[in-house]
Amino acid sequence: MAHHAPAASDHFDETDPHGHSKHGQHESHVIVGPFILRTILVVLLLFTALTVGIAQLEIAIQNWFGIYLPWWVNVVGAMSIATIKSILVMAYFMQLKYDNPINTVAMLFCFFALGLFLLFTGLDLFTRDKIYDYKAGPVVAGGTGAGVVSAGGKPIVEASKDRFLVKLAEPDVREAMITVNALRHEVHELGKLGTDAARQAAAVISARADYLSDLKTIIVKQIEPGELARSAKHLRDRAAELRAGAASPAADLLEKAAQHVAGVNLAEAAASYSIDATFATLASFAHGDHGQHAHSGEAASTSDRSRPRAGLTDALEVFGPAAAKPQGGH
Amino acid sequence: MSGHSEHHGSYLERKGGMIATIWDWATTVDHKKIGVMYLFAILFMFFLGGMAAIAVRMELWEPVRQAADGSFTGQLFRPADAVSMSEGNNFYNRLFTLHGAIMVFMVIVPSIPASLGNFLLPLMLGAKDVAFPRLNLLSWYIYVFGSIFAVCSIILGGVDTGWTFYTPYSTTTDADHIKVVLMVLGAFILGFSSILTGLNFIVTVHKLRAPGMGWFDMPLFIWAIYSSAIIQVLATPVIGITLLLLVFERVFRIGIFDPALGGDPVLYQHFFWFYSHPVVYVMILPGMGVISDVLAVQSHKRIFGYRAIAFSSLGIAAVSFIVWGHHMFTSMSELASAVFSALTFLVAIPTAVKVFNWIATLYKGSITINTPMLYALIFLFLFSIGGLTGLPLGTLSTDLHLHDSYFVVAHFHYVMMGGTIIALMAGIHHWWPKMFGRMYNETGGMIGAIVVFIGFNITFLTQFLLGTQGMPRRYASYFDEYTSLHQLSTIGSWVLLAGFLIHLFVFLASFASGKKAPPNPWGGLTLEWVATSPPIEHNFEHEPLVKHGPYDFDTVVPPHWDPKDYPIPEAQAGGRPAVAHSPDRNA
Amino acid sequence: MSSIPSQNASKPLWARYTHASHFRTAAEEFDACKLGFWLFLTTEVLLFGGIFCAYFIFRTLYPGAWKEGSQLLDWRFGGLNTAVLLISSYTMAASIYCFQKGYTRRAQWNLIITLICGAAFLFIKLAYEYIPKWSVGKRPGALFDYPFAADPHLPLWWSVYYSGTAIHAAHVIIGMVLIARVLYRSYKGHYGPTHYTMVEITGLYWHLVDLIWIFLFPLLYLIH
Amino acid sequence: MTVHEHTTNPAALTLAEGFFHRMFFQRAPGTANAVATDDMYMWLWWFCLAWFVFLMGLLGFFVIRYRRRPGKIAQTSTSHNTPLEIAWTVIPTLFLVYIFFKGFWGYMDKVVSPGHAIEMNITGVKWNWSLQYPNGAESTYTTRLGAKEIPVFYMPAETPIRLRMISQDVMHALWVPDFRIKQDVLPNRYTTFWFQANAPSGDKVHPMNDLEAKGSKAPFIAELAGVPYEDHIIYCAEYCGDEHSEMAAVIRVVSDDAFARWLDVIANPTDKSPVELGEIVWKLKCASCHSIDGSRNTGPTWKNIFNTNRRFTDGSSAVADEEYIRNSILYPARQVVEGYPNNMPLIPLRERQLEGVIAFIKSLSDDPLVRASVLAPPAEQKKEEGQDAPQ
Repeated sequence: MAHHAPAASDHFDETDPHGHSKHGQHESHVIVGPFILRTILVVLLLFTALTVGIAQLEIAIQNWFGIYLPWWVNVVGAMSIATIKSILVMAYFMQLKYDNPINTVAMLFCFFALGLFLLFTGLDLFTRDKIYDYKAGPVVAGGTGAGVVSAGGKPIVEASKDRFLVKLAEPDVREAMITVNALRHEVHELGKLGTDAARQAAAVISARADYLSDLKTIIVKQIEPGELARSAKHLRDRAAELRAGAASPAADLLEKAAQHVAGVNLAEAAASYSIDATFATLASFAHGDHGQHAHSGEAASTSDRSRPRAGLTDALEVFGPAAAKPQGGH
Repeated sequence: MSGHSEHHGSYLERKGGMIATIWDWATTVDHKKIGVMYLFAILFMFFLGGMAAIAVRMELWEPVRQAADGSFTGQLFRPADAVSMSEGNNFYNRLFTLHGAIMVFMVIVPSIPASLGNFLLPLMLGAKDVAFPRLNLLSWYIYVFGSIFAVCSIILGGVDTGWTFYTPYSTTTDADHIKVVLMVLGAFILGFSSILTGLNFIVTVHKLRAPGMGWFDMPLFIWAIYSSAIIQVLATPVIGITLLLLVFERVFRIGIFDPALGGDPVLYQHFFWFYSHPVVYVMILPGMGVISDVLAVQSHKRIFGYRAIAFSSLGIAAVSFIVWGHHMFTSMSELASAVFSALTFLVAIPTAVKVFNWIATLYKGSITINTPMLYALIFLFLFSIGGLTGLPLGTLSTDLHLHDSYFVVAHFHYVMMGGTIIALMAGIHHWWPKMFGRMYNETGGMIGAIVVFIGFNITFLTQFLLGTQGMPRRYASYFDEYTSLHQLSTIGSWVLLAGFLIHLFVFLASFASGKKAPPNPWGGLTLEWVATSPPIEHNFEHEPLVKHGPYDFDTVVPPHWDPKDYPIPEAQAGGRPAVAHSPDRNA
Repeated sequence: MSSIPSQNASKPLWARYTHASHFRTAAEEFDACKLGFWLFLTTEVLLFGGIFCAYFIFRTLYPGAWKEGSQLLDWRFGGLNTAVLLISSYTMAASIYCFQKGYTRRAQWNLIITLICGAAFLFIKLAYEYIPKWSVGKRPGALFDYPFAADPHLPLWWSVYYSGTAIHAAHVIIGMVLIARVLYRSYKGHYGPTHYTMVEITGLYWHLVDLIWIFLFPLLYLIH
Repeated sequence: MTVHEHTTNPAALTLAEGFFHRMFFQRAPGTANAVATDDMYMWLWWFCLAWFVFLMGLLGFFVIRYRRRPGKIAQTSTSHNTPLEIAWTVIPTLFLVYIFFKGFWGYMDKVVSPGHAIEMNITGVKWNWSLQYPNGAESTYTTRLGAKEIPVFYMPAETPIRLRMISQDVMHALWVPDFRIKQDVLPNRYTTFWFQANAPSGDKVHPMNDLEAKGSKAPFIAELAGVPYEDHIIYCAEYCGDEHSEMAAVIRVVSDDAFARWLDVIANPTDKSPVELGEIVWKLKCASCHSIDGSRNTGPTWKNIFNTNRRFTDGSSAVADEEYIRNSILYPARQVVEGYPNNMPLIPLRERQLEGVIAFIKSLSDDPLVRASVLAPPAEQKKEEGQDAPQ
């Protein structure tokens, strides 16, 4: 269908002096037309949608109907679609269909070698328990942690949880979290006012709250010493601006937020926004207490498909919706 | 195609002054020059690795043990300030790693394909060059670049991981990363050189055979190079990713192979040996190809079972991908061990077929005993020992005893050195006149070969016994009961060194005052003997046309030979072409 | 190649191209280049084979970690990137078609779109996946510092994820460099209906990048 | 289990067999499975030798018979001979199939232990082996290898033993050449090694301990006095670093009931002072890296470190008090002393052993007050040389 080399030749007749004498050059060249290419693109995009759809559908029927399909449905489905897609790309985009068959042979050899690699590696690793079952499993799930400085001789996931709990207990982290909760409260109050200035002020406070509550601020880097002061100053400046524009209720609330950030009345704020519950929830997640029943013993089993993230999100919502934002990447 | 070449001088002809000549060689795309540059680089690396081997053997002269008073004696290469056993041992560990890494990655893997292969493949196919000459030059520079990485690591103090870089030792030893990372990256880069060379050869064989040369008209050397090129292309990328992951592991501690982070060290062994076992056949197959050609030419005899040898090369290449597990019988699951053991025995079959065919080739031949032929016979002797001692290693019950002992050390030296290096020596002597246009001193060469043979056997036969008696490999010190065998082995290594020094002298003498070589000193029928010695820049004056098989000695008079001096058997001569097609003679 | 007939000097470079002297015909050269490059592609597939093997082994050994890990990725970004790469693959193929037909300008635009898609892929990867994840401690191996993991083998998942996608991203960058080179040379007039080997080779490389992603996407984002 | 019933009477071997067996193995096999392995190996030896002699004989004959002579040319012969080629493909294949199965059966005997085997735990660590007996006791006996003390593991004869092995750091491999078997010891999962040692055949008899000669109360040694024994060396066969070649241990086979009596005693060791206990722990687990005489080794010396200031690779420093020593053992990677590599393994010690190590380090201090704090009690408590296993 795409073999129209002779037709193409009259196009470049005048530019190629060897056009007729050296037909051999064009025999191996194949022109795959735009129609085929576009069709293939559309098919590929459809298949992409299909494979996503199947995966989402599976989750949906689990969540809605409680039907759990065996694990291989998901794997076989996704991989067969990927295989079809890759065959299409190779056959048309890469023109393997029209090419010298030796290229196809080379590719087949390659996949064959890859298959042997997977097969025989798996043959060892998956049959370790054939004689003594204790030879199969890892001695310490997640690794021994030996020699890992940051882990101090613990599995790395455990060590990371420990570090988090230590960090939660630090006064400035605690202070930041209380502040954020207080700020959220101010945003809520501003929402009730309903004026433009209030909305503006709410946006400013929200942005600060988002910034301070960002999980990475708490988990990864320590809050810098000047950070809270800078935030307070920022809020005060905005409050002054608003006051200049004669929007005093919103400005008052901004001022109050600035006070929160500056650390005034924190104890009161902590008491009124049940911050300790937030800590308890976060700590329990880090400990894996919530994960326990979801993963009880056999996280692998197909019957257990509840999503641990849902519970975690709930916990973080107490803390503030922004906190849930960065993780999961959306 | 214009078909003309500007001048007809030999490829070795100097282009102007010193600087111009060096520039000409450094930027050449001529496969012959690249092949020769590889040859000298590899011989230099062989010298480095060999010196490390001599040092290793010297170190093992005495069964160093720390004495009760804390002092210790006899450790020859101990740093002057070393105060503890472990520092002394550490030096030995870096030494054997150096020896292994240089010999494997920089000598044996590229040895025959990159030097002789580069030089001969286009000549034997009747082509002007390999398919991608610039790529060929690139792989040479990648080789140099990778070697520099490795040498840098040595200069910085060397690594003590062993050439296998087993995790988690390689990812946790040696507090500063840079040395291990440099060595691993060096091996990674060298892999690309290997891949590109192999790829180049495959395409050349497919596309650039001279008119009239079918697949079964190719010399067996080409078949062997082709088979090993397939392995190079399919296996080397896996070591690429393995070493890359090892670098990640080392620098970021990503933990795929690190048990401290939940990874699996045996998985690393699978990754590693998926490449490193097939690569054993990258090392030995070209050697087998050299032997096939040398045996046939030097006994002036049609090779026995051409197709069997050709297909056994492909067969070995295919089976080589599914036997890697026999390096891990002591760490794999029992089922996998059994399967890999069974598959390992498969590889013995095509190898045995080759040996039988070679011996059958000698039958009723007219055997010239000269240096290449002597080396070919030495190859058969040593390689047979290497192959047969593979049986107790492939057998599960005996392997559990012999694994990681000196028996293994001896076995793979018989195969790698007794096979590949000996075949390389055979090939260098066989094609020396073609490469450099000069003959070497035959007596000197034969004496060298015999000394090497004797030295080799003294060095490594003793190690079989050490292994069965229970001497583990990679030991810096040992029990007194092994002393005499170790000392014998060390003495053998000196004899071996002496043999190679004789060869060095013979080669230098050949450059200085060798006789000018005729185009076809041994009476070969393959196309490289049609070209002049040394060949001209584009190999042939005219594109050769192939009218006979590579080993039709009983029907064809070799090119450049006087038919009077070379009567062909009456029975076969009737009605067949009596003179090889030799364009420059006919023209 | 060294001696170009003077009467051809007015013609574009591609029309003046003669094959290298060790080949018999240009067709043979083209064929050889393609075979050579396909062999190179096999090595690339096997290079990624190591990652696929690690994935295969650890997914079977620790399915809980893989399930949790895939849920921590957002299929929308993966899907978007898949679409971006597929479109770029199409424009790459279309560009070859345009060169074959002599529509140089259109071919160049196709190459530019391909480049933009490549850049978009990297941007999405970096801005929406790597940076947000890395900064909350979802990192490989010993760097892992995310306190809410349920499965103890989660760091392994991130190791496979980062090494696989990082090596793939490196290939995207190499592919973009190759495409930029082809684009530059096409402005110089190197490619036209009788000579476009390098465009085709570059295209093959770019399609391979796509091919790898076609497998990485479901493996990382969809299989749970 | 199908352990082959072999007679190991050397007199039953022919002269040649005896010669070659001795040439290859030197020492007699220590288990029935090892006897089977030797038989397999010797069978392969004769098999390979026959092939080799046949091939090389043929080669030599052809080279001499068909050497190049003036006026003589190569004779024509067939380029191939299909029946011959099939024959020399099929016949070796049949041999190989036989060899595989023979090796496979022997292998299964060597890796599958009988169900009633006694399980013991072996731990490999850079560069030491340690063993835990089924009753929880740890072997505390050592013997000298050069300057290094290597552990001695007492084992009952003619009883199947299954060793469950784990490594604390890198990979090691346990090789007992006399048993003709080795097995890798991995850091992340268990591997096994089983054997059933033959009864001690030599005339070596466990000596009286010199402590006993001094009249000291050492009942656990007395249990073994005069009992015949046989030693088998354990090697590490997987390269593991600087002292890879020093990582040895001894399996000392004694009779079944002597072992049982001895085991009862070591499970309830008589009271030792913390310093003595610490010294035992040092010998068994620490001595390969830490000296006690001030000399530098892989790790810092213990001589006189108590209460001194330690500088760490991260620039911080601390005083080496009890808490520091404790933390260094429990979390070896946290604080690494400047100038030393971060390669100390995690060595699991029980609370009493930890205290012992701390006390032992204190006893090595030059400060008389520090020493006095652990060596204060009366003279009979003072350090003794009694932990060495008799030579």
